[in-house]
Amino acid sequence: MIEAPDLSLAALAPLLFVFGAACIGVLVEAFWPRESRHPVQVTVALVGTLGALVTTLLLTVDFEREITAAGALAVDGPALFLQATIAGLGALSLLLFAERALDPARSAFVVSAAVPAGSPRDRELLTVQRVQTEVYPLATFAIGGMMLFVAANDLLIMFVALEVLSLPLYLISGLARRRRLLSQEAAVKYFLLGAFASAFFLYGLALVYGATGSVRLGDIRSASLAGGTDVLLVLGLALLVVGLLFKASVAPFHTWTPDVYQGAPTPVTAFMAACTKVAAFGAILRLLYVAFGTAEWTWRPLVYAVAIVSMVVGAVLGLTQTDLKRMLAYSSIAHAGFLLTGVIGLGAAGDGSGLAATMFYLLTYGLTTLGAFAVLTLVRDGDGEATHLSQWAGLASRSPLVAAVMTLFLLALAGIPLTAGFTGKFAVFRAAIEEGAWPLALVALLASAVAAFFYLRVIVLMYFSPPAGAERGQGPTVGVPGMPTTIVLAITATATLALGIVPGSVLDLAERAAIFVG
Amino acid sequence: MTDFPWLLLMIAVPAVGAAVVAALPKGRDLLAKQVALGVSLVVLLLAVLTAIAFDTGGDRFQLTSSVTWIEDFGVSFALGIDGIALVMLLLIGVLVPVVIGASWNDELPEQRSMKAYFAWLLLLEAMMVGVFAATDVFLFYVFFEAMLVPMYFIIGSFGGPRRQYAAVKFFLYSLVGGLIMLAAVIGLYVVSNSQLGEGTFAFDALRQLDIDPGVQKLLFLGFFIAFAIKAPLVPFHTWLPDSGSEAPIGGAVLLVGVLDKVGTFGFLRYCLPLFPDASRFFAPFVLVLAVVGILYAALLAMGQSDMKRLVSYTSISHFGFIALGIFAFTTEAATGAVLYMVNHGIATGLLFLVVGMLIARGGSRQIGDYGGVAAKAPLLAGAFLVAGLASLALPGTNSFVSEFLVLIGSFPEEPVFTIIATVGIILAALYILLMYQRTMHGPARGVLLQEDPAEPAPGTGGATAVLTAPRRSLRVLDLSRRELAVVTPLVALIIALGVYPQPLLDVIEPAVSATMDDLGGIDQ
Amino acid sequence: MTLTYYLVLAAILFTIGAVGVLVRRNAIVVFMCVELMLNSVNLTLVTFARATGTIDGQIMAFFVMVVAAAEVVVGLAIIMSIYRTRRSASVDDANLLKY
Amino acid sequence: MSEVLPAEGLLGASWLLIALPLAGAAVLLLGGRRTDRWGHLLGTATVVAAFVLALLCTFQLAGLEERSADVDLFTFISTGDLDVRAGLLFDPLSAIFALLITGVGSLIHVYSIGYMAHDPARRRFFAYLNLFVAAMLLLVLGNSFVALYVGWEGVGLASYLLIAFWYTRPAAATAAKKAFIMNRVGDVGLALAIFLMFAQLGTTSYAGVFGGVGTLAGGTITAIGLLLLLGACGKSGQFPLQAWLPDAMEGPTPVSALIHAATMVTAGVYLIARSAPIYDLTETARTVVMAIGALTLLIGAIAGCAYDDIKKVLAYSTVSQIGYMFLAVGLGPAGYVAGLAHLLAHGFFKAGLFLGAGSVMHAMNDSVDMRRFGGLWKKLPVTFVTFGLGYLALIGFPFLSGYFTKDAIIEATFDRDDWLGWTTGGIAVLAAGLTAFYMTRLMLMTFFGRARWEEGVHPHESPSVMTAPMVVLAVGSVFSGALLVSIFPLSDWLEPVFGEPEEAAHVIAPATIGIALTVIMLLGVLAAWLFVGRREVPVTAPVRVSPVTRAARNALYADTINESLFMRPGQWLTRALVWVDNRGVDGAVNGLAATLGGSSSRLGRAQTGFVRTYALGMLGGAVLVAGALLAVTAG
Repeated sequence: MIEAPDLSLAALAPLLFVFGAACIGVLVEAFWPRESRHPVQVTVALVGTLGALVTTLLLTVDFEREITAAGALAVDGPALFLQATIAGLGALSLLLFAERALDPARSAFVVSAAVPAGSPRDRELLTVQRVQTEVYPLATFAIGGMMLFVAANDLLIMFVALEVLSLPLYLISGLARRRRLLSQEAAVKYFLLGAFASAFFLYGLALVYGATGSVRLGDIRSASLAGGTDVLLVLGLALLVVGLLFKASVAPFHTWTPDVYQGAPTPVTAFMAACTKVAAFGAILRLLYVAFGTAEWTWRPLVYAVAIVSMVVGAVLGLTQTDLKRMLAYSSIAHAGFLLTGVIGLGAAGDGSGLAATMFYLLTYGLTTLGAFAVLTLVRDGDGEATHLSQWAGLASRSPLVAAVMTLFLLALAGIPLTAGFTGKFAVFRAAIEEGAWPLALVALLASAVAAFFYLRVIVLMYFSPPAGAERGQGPTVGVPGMPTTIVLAITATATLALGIVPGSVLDLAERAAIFVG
Repeated sequence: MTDFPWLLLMIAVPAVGAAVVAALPKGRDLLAKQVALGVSLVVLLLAVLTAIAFDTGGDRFQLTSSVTWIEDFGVSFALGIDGIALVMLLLIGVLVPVVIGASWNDELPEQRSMKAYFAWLLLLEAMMVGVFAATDVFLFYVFFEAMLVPMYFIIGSFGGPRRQYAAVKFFLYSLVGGLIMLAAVIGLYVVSNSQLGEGTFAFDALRQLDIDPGVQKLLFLGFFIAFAIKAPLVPFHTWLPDSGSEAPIGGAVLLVGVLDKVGTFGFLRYCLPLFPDASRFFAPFVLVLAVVGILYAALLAMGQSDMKRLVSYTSISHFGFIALGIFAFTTEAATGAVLYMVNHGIATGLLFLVVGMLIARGGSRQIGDYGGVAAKAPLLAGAFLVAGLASLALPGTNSFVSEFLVLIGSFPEEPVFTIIATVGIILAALYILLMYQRTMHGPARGVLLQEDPAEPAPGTGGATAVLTAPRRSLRVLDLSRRELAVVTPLVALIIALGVYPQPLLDVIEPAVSATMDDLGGIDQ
Repeated sequence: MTLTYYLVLAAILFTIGAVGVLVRRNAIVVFMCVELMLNSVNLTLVTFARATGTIDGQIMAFFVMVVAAAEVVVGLAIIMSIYRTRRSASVDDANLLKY
Repeated sequence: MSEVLPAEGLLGASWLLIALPLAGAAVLLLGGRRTDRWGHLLGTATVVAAFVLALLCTFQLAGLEERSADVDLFTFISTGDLDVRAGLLFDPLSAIFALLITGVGSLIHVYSIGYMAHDPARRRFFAYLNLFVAAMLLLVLGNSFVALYVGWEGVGLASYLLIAFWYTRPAAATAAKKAFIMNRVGDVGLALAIFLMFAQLGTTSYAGVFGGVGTLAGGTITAIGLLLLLGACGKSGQFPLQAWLPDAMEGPTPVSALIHAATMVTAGVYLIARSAPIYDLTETARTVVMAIGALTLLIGAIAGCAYDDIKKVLAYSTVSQIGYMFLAVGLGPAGYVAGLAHLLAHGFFKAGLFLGAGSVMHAMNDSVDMRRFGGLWKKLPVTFVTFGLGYLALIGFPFLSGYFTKDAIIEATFDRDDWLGWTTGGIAVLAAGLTAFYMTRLMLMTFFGRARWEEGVHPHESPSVMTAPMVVLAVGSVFSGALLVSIFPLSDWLEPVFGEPEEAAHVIAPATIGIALTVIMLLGVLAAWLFVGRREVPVTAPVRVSPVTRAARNALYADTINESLFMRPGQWLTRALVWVDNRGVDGAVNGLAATLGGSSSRLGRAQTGFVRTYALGMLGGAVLVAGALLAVTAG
């Protein structure tokens, strides 16, 4: 005799919104006439994500932490904060998806993925005005998965969420309209490696289950408290962490990142860089703090190490990149390292400013990197975006505004004061140093100095170099963005500045939200 | 008068001015120049009024104002000045209009707009004021780093042939220093958090902490390295010759005249009072760096063939003197060091300007491309000579007073270092007079004077390489009215402060002796 | 305790799967290896379920199967599309993106 | 050091002494071409006015029973324990210097009106002259070592400007730079002495220092004395810093007169005399002073014998004469007055000689080669007479000024009656003979013998504006000696400064010395006549000469030594350091950058693009992670 699990619909509202929108999107895909499908899909997706955003924000007013859905979901400060972040960034990414003014073919996505790349049919499809709209429900599902991921209070749910967020990503990263070979290759790589990684996660899950007899984070915690730590548990932890670090693209599990970021359609890359990072770290935080918060002495050195590796690899490898998307990929690896510096900042007693700092950093990084990729979509040449560094030379003289905005984002990524990036860095490094991890902070600071070099190089190119291809009269053009991209740029740029100059309120929010349940 | 937000205004006015200039429509360069000059003059006026409002006998920090900025970090937007900061503000107020006047007709690299240049200059001025006026360490750090951006663009967009390299080098050097300092800043915050219950960045609060010596050493190093790179002390100096020589003259003047002073200012304002024990512990090492720097940089200056590089190296040598004065831990020496910061700004500023005017005429930075200019351009030569004499600290010029104070003040505490440093004044005479003789004296020759390129003057080898400005005809060789107007105030200041420096000393001394008290009364 | 054998077997299967991913070229086979890993996990889960005397493990195994199925759909789709373009399912052929 | 009183009356305005010429310089420099027409007159007027003022002040000073006046002006530098006030001290010592400087200075100004009449830059020249006088007056009138130091370096600057007056000549520019640098070397000594005083006594004013010097340890006093001496050597062109003085001849001749007779080189003597209270307490330092004096006067005399450049000869004679003065002041109380007397007398005749030489050059189209002179006495009668008187005074012809003063010095030296006294005294006597030799040689080659002029040279007497000062100076050089030694004894006048002159027990009767000197002098003259007078002077210097002559011609290789000891190694060091800085220090930084870049591309190779490699990496990572965790748990 099984009694129905308790469900607090209020707490689930955000998730219901997104998944609802996703399902509706599927139906629309099936039944709505193709001609007018695109606006509808966009609307549905936006309504879903924005609705989710609104509801999470509503939940934050006088909310009490609770574990619902038979203990499967934790609706607490971090969950809500991160869900809001994901929903918001997700909405912005969807706007990038919906941009139709830039590409002469009205969309960044292939019309029909089934047509072999380079085939005659493909070539004629390249120019037709038709756009395909499956990406919207797919992306919406991914967003839902991510929001579920950060709220999962149960390893199994976490696994399911992981798959729900990954599978659509695998697909849409293969849907680029131009340079399809690269896009497909990215998809394959991402898929195979992703599946590989989730297998690790799953095995870890199984071992933990074996060790503690449960997959509830709370139970694991108490079990690890009671039974100490046996080999199974530790192995389980290790494999779980591997699975998550992969998603967070932390070295040495980063190898897929540059290839996929470069190959995937730029809006999708932006989406992955911003939202996946948030989701993955949300899960990492929850797993480490809630389930293994008492066993921190086991994982702290590990995180310490991978943080350093990740920062160094990201910063150093970024130096010699010539493709902007790839460069930003390495920068995202480095930033994963900085984020882990914040994770270290978890106090021994679960207090400490690490949690808040990391969440704030996730928000600022998401916004900034999203904006940066959005700018990338503007600079184009004959076949799509002009992402090679040399093509950006002298951009400032051609269109000062775009150059200025890009400069803002780059300075933020470099962590120059009065930008969001600096506030975030300051927060996480403070958290780390408070926990006495000042050597780590020092390494992080030096790494960011190294990383600053390749951000600077872009600025140097844009401002101090003669325009590319000026003598041949060709070279990349800077497209006039349509409404969606304009909105994205406006929001991200404003936020990047605002969070740099007056971060107070958002910091409070993160601070107050920074308590886990269970 | 004292509760009026002078400092805030001094930051806001140039910042707004920068925005206005930048917003001007394309092609309105003249208007841009006029606006920029106007704004900078307003700032100068504000600086003077601030000086009037400042009560020499009064509290250590005056005209203070504080607004909470980032609550979670305990950061507040706190401004306030002591005597040291005041004189630096005055220096900024004087130099910026001069620089703008000097850059009036600069030839900029391909398709660079004048108005962008002036906008950056004004923004830089705002940042510099902020750095000296901040009494909150976090705020100081923010200005300290943000200051890099305008300078980076000034060098990178408007500089010489190797400007990209120079700009990036400048930025990275400073950034590395700044980030190391950031760690120390946070560390300081954490200490305050543990000692005062809640973390703060307020300078006055931090001064009260008593920090465990071990931690002090670490934090001191964090701050020190940043400042030593800024100042710059040997061996952290190699960025300065590149930046100094590649930057446009205006930028170079502000870079060496004011920006680098942030380093020495930082020693005095932050390193000594916050970490007295560590300061005492590291003093010998710093003194070694300082003294080595004095001689090393002076010898290098003699070896330069590029005038701007030469001047940059002389500055490094001078910064050695300043550091010596600060870390000798006596009121006289430290007062001299602060005065040195001001005087060096004026003297080397003038030197850079004059060299710049020469380069603008000849189009070459190589000493070898000039000769006998004095015969053709007596005014230019005269200004050059005054600047040079000030830079070799001849009595009667302002620099003498400060150098004399530094040396005589350091001697009782650090005789050996002082004696070695004193040898530096011979080298100073050498590098200045060598440059002066080669460019101004001797028979007229060089790029300025070859009428027909058929028979090139001796030593113009490098000229063609670094030719950036069109060669002028001999008629306009001497200083124009505008240039005269730019040079005169500085010359006047050099003489005036050389004869009657006491007013400045009266302003500086209280702040310095207060610092010495923080240090724990080393100075009896 | 006999259950250990099941665990060991599962571990062996997992390893075989992992190694397979590394050594096989054909995308399909690589993918099958991943599936093998998943199923080894299922075995583990069931074993633990038996050991702890709870049914959670068995239920989880069902979850895993479902997820695996979904994965197969997506995976095969992707591999299919690239196969049709390149006329080869070898994962080594797809390396335009590197360094 | 006698008690000083606040000055009132005219003395209170003695700062005008400095202000007047300074104002003149300022007007001439800032006024620009507008002042070209009357600039030289203004310049001269200011100095003459200063001279008058100096006279009046001196008379008032003579009137005071406490012959010393302190003029406090304003606070110069006051911070911490350091309190430097700008103020003047007008006492007998500074008075005689003020008179010498302004007096001889005015004459030289007047002379220059004629001498520089045709130089387009005459205005600038007078501006610099005024500056020079002002600086020198500050040097002697200042009431603290800092004030002295300011004047000290001011003189250095003025000399730099004047020596480089014809800066289009590389030689002039180089000579000026050399002068400034060598002076700077001396200045370091002076500066360090001041630092030491402040460190030990907390003050730099004469009153304070001389008041407290007694309390110091002997070593410290000696150190101060030696450091001051270094400064003095720099300014006065004494060994080892004498090399710049002859080169200074590159400046216009009046400048040489000013530098050598009235200002600059006398500063060193002034410094030591002024610091008498310090030197009185340190035998060692005094001995060194004497030694250096003796050495230098010998070097100067020897070098003087070899040159054919009339100005160079006079220059080396200055070096040697200043040597006499150093020797004298080195003696301490016994010698101060003698030294100063010789300084004043020298001021007259050396100025006269230089102006005469200038007049000769004026006549010979600015040639300085004596081998191209000869037989000028009937062409330039005035010049010849005045020059001749100066010459007699210099070689110590009986009852001319040089005779008395030099005689007094040598007496005092022997009166020491110890090895030092005898050696230095002996050297002094020997040098007196050499002086007679080279000066006679100069006379003979210039004014007597056959005319060896280059064609196109038509010697003519200089205008009266030039000859008049020469006459005045000639008169001075004739009588000043007798005046200063016997008629109006300098010793009484300086008594407030150096105290009661004690009657030393003479080792050798003054008469004996007098006669001996005269004999030696005559020998020198005779020798000169034998070598130069009786046979033809070749128009080009003989090449095959004895090593002694060669050494003398090279001024005993002073420059060679300086170059090989300091200049070349310095240049090598500089070059080496430039290399180190670029390759080493900066290289390290760029190297680091390069290393990062290199490792970046090397690590980048790991990103092969093969899925299976990536998977392997992940697996490896997973194993590592698991291993690490297990290790942590185990250990």
